[in-house]
Amino acid sequence: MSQIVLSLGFGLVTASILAMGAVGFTLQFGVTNLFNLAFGESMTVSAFAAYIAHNDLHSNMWLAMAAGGLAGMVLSLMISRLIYLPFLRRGTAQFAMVMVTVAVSIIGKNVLSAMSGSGFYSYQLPPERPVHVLGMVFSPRQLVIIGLAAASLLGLHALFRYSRLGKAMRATSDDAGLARSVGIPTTHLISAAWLLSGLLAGLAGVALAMDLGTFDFNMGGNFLLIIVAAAVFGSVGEPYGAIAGALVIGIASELAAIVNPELKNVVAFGILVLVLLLRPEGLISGRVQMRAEVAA
Amino acid sequence: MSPALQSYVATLLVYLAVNSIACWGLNLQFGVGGVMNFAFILYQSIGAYITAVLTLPRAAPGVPETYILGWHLPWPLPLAGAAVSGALLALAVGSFALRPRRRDFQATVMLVVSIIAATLVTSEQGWFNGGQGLFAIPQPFSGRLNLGISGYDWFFLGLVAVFAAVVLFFTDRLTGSPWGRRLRAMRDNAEAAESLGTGVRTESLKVYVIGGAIAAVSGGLLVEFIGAWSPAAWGTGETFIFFVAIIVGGLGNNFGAFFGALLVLGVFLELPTFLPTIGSSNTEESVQAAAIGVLILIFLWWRPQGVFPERKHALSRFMPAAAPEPAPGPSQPGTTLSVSDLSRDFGGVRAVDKVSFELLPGTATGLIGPNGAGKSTALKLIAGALKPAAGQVVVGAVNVAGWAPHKVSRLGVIRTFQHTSEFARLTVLENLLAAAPGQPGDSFGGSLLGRRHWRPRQRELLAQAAALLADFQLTELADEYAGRLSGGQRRLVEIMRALMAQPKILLLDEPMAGVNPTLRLTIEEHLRRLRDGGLTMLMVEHELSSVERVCDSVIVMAQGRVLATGTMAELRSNKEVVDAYLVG
Amino acid sequence: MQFASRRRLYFWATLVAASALATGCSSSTATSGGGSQSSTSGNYSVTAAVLHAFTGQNAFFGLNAANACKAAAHQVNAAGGVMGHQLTCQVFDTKGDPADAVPVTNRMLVSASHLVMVVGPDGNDIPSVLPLLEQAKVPEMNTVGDPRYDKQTSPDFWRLTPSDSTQAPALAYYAIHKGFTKIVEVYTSDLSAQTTTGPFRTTFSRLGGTIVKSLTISPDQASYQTEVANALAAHPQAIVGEMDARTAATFLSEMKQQKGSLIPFVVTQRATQGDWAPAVLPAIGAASMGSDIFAVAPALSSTGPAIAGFQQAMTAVKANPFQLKNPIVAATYDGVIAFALAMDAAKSTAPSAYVEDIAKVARPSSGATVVHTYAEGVAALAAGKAIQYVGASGLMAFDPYNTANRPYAVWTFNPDAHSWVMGTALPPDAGQ
Amino acid sequence: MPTSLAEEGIRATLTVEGLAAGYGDTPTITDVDLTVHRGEIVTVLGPNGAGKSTLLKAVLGVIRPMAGSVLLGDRDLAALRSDQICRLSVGYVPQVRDTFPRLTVLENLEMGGYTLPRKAVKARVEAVMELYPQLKRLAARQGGHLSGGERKMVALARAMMISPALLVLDEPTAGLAPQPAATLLNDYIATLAGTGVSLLMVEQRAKEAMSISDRAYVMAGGRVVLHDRADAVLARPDLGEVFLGRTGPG
Repeated sequence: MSQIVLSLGFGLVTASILAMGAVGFTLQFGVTNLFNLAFGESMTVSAFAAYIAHNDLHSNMWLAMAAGGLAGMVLSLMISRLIYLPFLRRGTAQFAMVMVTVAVSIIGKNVLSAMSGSGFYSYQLPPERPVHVLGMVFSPRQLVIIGLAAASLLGLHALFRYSRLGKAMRATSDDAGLARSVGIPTTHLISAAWLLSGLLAGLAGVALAMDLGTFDFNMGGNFLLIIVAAAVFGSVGEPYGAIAGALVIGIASELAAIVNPELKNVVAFGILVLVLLLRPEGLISGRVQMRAEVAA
Repeated sequence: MSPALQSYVATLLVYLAVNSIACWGLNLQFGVGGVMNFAFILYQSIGAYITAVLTLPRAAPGVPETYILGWHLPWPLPLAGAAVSGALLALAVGSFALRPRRRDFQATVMLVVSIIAATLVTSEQGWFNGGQGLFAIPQPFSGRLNLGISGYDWFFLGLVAVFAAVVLFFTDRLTGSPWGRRLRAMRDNAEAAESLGTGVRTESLKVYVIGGAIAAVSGGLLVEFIGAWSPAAWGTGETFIFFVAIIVGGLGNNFGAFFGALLVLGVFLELPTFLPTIGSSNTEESVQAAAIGVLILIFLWWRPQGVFPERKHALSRFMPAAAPEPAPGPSQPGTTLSVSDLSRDFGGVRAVDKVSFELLPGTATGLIGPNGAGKSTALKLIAGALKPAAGQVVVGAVNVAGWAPHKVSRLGVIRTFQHTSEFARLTVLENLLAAAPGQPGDSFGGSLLGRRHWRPRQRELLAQAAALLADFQLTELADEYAGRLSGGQRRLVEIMRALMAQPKILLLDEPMAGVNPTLRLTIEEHLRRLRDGGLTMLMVEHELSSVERVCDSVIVMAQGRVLATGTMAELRSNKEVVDAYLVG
Repeated sequence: MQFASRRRLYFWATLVAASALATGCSSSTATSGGGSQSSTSGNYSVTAAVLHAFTGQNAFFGLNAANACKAAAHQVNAAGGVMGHQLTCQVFDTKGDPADAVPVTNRMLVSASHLVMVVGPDGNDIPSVLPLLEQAKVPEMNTVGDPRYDKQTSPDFWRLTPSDSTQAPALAYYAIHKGFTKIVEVYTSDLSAQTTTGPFRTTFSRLGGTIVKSLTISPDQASYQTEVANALAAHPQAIVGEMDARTAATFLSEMKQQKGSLIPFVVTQRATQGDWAPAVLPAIGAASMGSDIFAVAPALSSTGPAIAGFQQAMTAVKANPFQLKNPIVAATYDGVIAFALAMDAAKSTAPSAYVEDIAKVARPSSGATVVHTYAEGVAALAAGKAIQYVGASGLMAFDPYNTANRPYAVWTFNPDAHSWVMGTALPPDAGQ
Repeated sequence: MPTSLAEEGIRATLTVEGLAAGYGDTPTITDVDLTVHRGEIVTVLGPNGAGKSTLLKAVLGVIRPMAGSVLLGDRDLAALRSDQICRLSVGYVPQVRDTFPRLTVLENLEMGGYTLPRKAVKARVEAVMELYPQLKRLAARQGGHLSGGERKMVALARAMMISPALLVLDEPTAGLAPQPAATLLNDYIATLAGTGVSLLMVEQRAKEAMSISDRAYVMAGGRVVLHDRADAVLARPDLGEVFLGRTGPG
């Protein structure tokens, strides 16, 4: 029993990171209908940006994380404006768009590899005294990551619920044509969604790099699939579904580790396959918006 | 050539052949069938593993190597086993991975399956010796031939070339057959294909299984050549290399797939190693890989159809030139369609509310009413595109309420779409042929029997199509891609396509929208002739003059209900009906 | 149509031009072994091909082997080359993929001029590459641990480091020796880990130890918290096993975070590979890295002219500092020199002629002159003496199946010098 | 408050001249002239497919006119996107997809006021709620979960958020039962004209629409076939034929 509680706690840490990533992934899907397989590279770039801020410029780790978030935003906006949008405007088919994102991912990963070499990087954070909470064990940093994830997801919730920007983004995602007719400049709102998704990618990337201890150019790519899995699990485009997906996959894989750590992936992905078997469009079957409207 | 150089050349050619086979398999799945198989490398791999364990003898005790089977079968049985295993795996995976309708969702599921499989194969040492993989797999006939160093490589190249030729012949036959046409139609517009009797999930599964078997054979040949296989040989990323190959080469074109295999796998991955070293070895490799990414972007931007685009199947030259036969009537008389208490709601709003009517063979019925009255919804409910909440749809004596659209259409209930739904990358003529049922080559087996098997029937159909095209004045455009036509022309294609489908009950959703007045008359003429030939017809149309000219009786719907039924003249004097239009 | 065919023409033209360019450049790929380039004109140089993964997760194999080869070539060339021929090292990337390795190997056989030996390949590639090398009769040297090669009979296969089947007993021996009788066994589910676990279990329980828990973990996970908790819950005296660099970094840092400190980790020679310390050190900190990690890896001569020559040559080819004290790099370096000496002994650079002499020049035998450097060896051979080469990696006695079974030592990490330091040498038959 | 053209007192709010528009390369409507004066309700009638919706889309910048001009006051709308046109004080109530389905009613209204200064929105929402008191009860419901009549009211209220100079309504009563349709037209739309807003409306329920309109245009086959005062149009005996099967009035 106590082991299950313990693992729940560990799963919570993983789930927090996954949730930030999955919500970021699902967010830009919701607004742009694009299955962005280059999302992982945004995470890696952010982890490196934070590395430069923390290890080279000696900033505080949390400031460095902010720098990582910023890097994620800039990169995300750049990729969407320079590559994805032109392709979408051309009316590139859905399958081809997936290949476009794959190409961007390949380019990103290899440019990173050429720049960083094959070595490993680490924030070299000093050890901390573990904290016991309700039978679970966390390091203070992990508590901060959980808090940060909770805060950013709540912030996102608040943004979408209470701010004009957030509501306008939801309106754009709901019906871009109608949004334009009430005076919402939808192209700017779509950029805002990319920025936000980049920010989440950045935070998730830095948090993941912190949690892993060390990272290299491959980090984001390695974890992309589990993030996509969480997003697909909760129906792509549905932020709350993505959070649910992150929690299920994060916790399930830790619980699986109690029984057979070798099959962590198999269990996590097996759940995904099962969900898709029962509900082919994911947990919350969202309506799928026409991409053409976004491109127009 | 020195023996070493000969070996090298032979090796490259073997790889080219093996990769071409794989690319043809993927091209069949994705280029022809539209199935985005992101687990492709898994099928190559299962073929390699199964070939290995069928070739190898049972693992000797004491040797630190474990694997299943170990049947020590003579060549070429292991390859046959590989094909079967690839097909079975594809059947298993496809039966659930093809469930989501969105193709990128399907792709994600397949990617996930591929990763799960890699994890399992690596950790389950008992299957294929885990992470270390299998080695010392004997090459076919290697003990019995004495061909020298490079001689065997040439011999093996010969073997692979035979397989490649067979696979090419086989895939070309499939692609060029009526069945291949059906698959391409499904690729272009799944919904429309479904309305013409294609079971999209079943056909996708078939092409997935065939492609899986071909991929497995390619893997089997590869493992016979290199003698070893392990998880390191099939990283998930390798799938994308195959995708790059067929996209660059040209989707739907077997020569393009071959060229892609040559370019991406042969030239692009081999060539950089000849380039002078810049920086560290790692940097150099990264730059090369990044260049592959750039290549993909360049191709998708400037030449999305690939170097060798899909070949246009220009069939007009086979059409009988002179004296077109009279336009086809339905081969069998129509069927009674009776609808009773049909209902469906959307989010609390009753779109169709207890609608009942009966249509008899040889009659044409109009379905009119103000916008939002539920006319199109009713049509979709009859055709199976939407599932009714309640009520019956009886075709002849069969209640088809809740049936899948392709099953309904196989009873002869053919529907056209409100928004044009042509198969964009098929020619006009192919659009017509794709709809015709009862083609001997319109199945996996039939397509394999070759042209001689299905050509007679196709000739008949070509004659029918020629007559239709002449009537609709589209003969000139027979070989044009349907996607390139104007809106009105596409509408005509859709109507001709529906007529080719030998309907017993024809459901038309605004057939006159966007059609000029002259052509309207032609369409009306056709519809009348079909009606007189015994067809049952239901037509949703806003152009009431056309309704009047074609339809015997007219059903008026408003707010989901049937408001009135009668001839147009009767309705015009019916106050309630006029009010429905004027008042609501 | 006209338009399309013209485009097609451009395409082919570009393709042809590109391939012409490629063939033109292909002759310039050989990289020199560094050092003195005193080859007399008209005399050709001979090639050692470094056939390894240079990209992907196993790229460090290639980087280690390439520098070892270059350093050895530097030594050989400084002493006048092999029978007057300069030795050069040329790199071929297998990408760590057995399927990709085959055409690469064939290309190597074509393009390497006067190919006399192959350095590599690694465990992933050797199953598909070895048959080609046997066919071409080119001897290769490797450091793979795969026990399937323990009884192999190919004359072209030369394993410079012991099999995993002897490493595992050494691991068990050391754990018991250190007093760790109650341990948790942790392996990542990858290639070499799987070959170690079986023999380890047998030996460890034979020596009286208890494995309280045995975990096989999947590599590249976001967290191993549960696995760590699981391991710690069994209260072991030590963790024994093998993990790749990335997994070890995450696993150990999480252990440190949960427990506040590390429990001793007795790890295979995987830890001494180039990527391990750079990944793990920052994750767990210098203090833990120095005091809690014990790597059981082949022993290296700690002093003497052999190691001095090795380190001097490595420095000359600008090798990474950690490679200077790495047993695998040293073994590879010794392998290249032993092969070169075998050529001198056979008075031929033809592989078929000198393979017989590889074992002879390294074999301990009465009456043989022990030499520590290539120059000494050439001089002794010139004087007509039988030699025994004892290089930087110490004694390299090949068994009848061409595996050099060497003694193991315990290596610990010195954070200040940023390198592994050899400690206690284990008896040659440790755990056997 | 944005300076609305209504306040500037320009006589004709909307002037459409020689307009041709459509999809692809063939125009669906040709040579359409139309004006809406300040405070006027102008209704466009016509059978399905007559080109009414196309006309509205061209006016609103959803599709680009192929020929002719669309002037709001003296400002040419032809080159503007729909979000820019909205900022010129043009409100729009679409026929279908008229509300944001996953936004609450309150949020729908707030989005209607997107172009207003932030501070003004709250007051304006309250003002609009006063106009349509039933909305208070529905404020927290999602747009997609409303009945047709409620949704239309929300759409109308949302369009009123900017106090538009011109309000464009595309078949506001389509799909509504007679009672809610009548309420919508008589109680909500008719009263708007009194507030100084000009209305351009496409409607199928000719009788009821005429009763609240000042003038009407009848379209058929992509052209304006009849233009007169509303009561005069309704009095035409051949009106039914225009709708049910003839392509033009006698």
